Amino acid sequence: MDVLPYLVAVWIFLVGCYGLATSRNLIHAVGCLSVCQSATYVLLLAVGYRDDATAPVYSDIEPGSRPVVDPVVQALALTDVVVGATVTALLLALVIQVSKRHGTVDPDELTELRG
Amino acid sequence: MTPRTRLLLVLVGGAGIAALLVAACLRLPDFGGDSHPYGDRAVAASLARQTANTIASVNFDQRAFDTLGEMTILFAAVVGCVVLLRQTRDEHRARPEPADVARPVRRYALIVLPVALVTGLYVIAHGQLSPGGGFQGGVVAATSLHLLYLGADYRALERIRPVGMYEVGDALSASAYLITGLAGLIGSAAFLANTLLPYGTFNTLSSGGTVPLLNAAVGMEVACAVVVLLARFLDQAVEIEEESGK
Amino acid sequence: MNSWLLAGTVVLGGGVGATLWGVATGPLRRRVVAQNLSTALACPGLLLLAQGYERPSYVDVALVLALLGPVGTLVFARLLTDELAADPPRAWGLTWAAAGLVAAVVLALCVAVGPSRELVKILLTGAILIGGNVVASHALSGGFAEVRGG
Amino acid sequence: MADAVIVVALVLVAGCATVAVAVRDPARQALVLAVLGVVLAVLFTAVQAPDVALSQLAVGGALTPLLLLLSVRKVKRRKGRER
Repeated sequence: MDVLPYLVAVWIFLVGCYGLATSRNLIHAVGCLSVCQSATYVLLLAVGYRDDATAPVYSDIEPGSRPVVDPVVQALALTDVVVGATVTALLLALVIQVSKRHGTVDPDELTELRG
Repeated sequence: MTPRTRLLLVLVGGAGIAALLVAACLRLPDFGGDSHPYGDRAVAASLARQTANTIASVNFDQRAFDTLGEMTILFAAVVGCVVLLRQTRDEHRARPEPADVARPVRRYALIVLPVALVTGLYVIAHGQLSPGGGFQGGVVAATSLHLLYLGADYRALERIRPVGMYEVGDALSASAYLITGLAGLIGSAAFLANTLLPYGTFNTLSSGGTVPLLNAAVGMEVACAVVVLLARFLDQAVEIEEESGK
Repeated sequence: MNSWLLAGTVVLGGGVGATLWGVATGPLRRRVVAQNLSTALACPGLLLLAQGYERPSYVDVALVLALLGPVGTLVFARLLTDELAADPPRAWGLTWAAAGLVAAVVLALCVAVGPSRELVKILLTGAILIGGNVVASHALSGGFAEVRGG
Repeated sequence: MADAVIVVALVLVAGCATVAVAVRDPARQALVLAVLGVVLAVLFTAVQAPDVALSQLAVGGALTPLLLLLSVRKVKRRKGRER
């Protein structure tokens, strides 16, 4: 249990990378990249966790009444989730452009076109 | 390079990275450990400034400059999408055919749209108190507008969504964040310093100094950005067609 | 570990685990139904966790899931219309079973919470979720049959 | 013992991520990614990060699938016309 969450984050990252490298469709590759991104969120939040603690949000509990987890990593992950989605959109826009210019979204066929 | 050698290369490289990452994981502090020096200080600082949601305080007060960077990435990504997905000279717009959606789905969309919009605004407005904030609420509010496309048809969505207005709104809210930051220079000598407004009463809507203002600016920016993004993608997928031939 | 957390773990592990299996294999009609059920099961799980951690503010997460989960299913129903029309899913039994589970969880939580602002939120979440899932299920099984190209 | 929720959520996330990569058709992958978003949100709630869970739900529940499917439709429409 001491390192399980970190190992899960490593697994997600590696699986996403494998998918990126072997993908035959650029849209699928963008999906794999978003899997890779989620590994970073798991790792960040795992680093900030504290046993038997609760969220540092004091709208419904008294300050100091319970131990709380680390808010800094949560703030990092939270902005990144939304910004990551817009970056995914940018990549998908690039894929649409590639499909318009070259008529294919298979990375292997694209390499042949250039040569 | 043949696919076979490439796969071999990926597997060898992946195994190397995996070994390094696992070795690093074993040396990390144990999961659930009790030592969080940054977290403890962030919580203390947030409570000193009467912000109930510590995460909002980290985002919009202690690390507000970092959030400005995130917002710039967001803005740049949207500008990039708008440029990439514009209508080129050899493309024309085809009128999408009106859709005939089953009545329960249409009714559901029309009932849930205002509820989701209000929930999105609630999540933004209570960002400094309960879980939520500009980033989350903005996406919820923007997504809710697209129920009109899902439940009715694309033309209904286009009527309530002048994209130009949302592009202006995006830029305005980004500048509002900057101006609030510059206003911090009046009270003290630091950009984005939270010293301008009184900190208010703990756990009320007007607590936290400039946190609610920056939160609202980010909420508006995210909402406008998502609407503009989806508008470009919908244009490409539904309306824009290339001239015959290519 | 209290009984609310235990119940939440069972719902999440069993229910969402089963939908994960459903979304991974089989024809498209099975996958979309599994995606719809994943929200219908994760949402009561989140409500149970909120009660187990004694944090009323966590209910907001379940509320947003209840609103946006069915919207996500509508996206698939709308944009995969052609494929679904050829082989429409029929899963009313599962849909109503999930709705029954949601109703049971919401009822149990209402009894435990008592009259408060949280109670209103939980009831709203349950109502939106059940309504949303039934409508999404309807949309999957031919609600967009007349849509062409739009 | 309170860790049971976290372990279950971690296993679900790992399984879902593996499936998301293994499913090769983009439209079906979008379905798995929608489920992955929900499962991640559950994990984030279990590690006491409701803010991040909200963020993940808002993005993963409807926005990412919509973007992916719209791209799939655009690319398919081009291919359909070329034939």
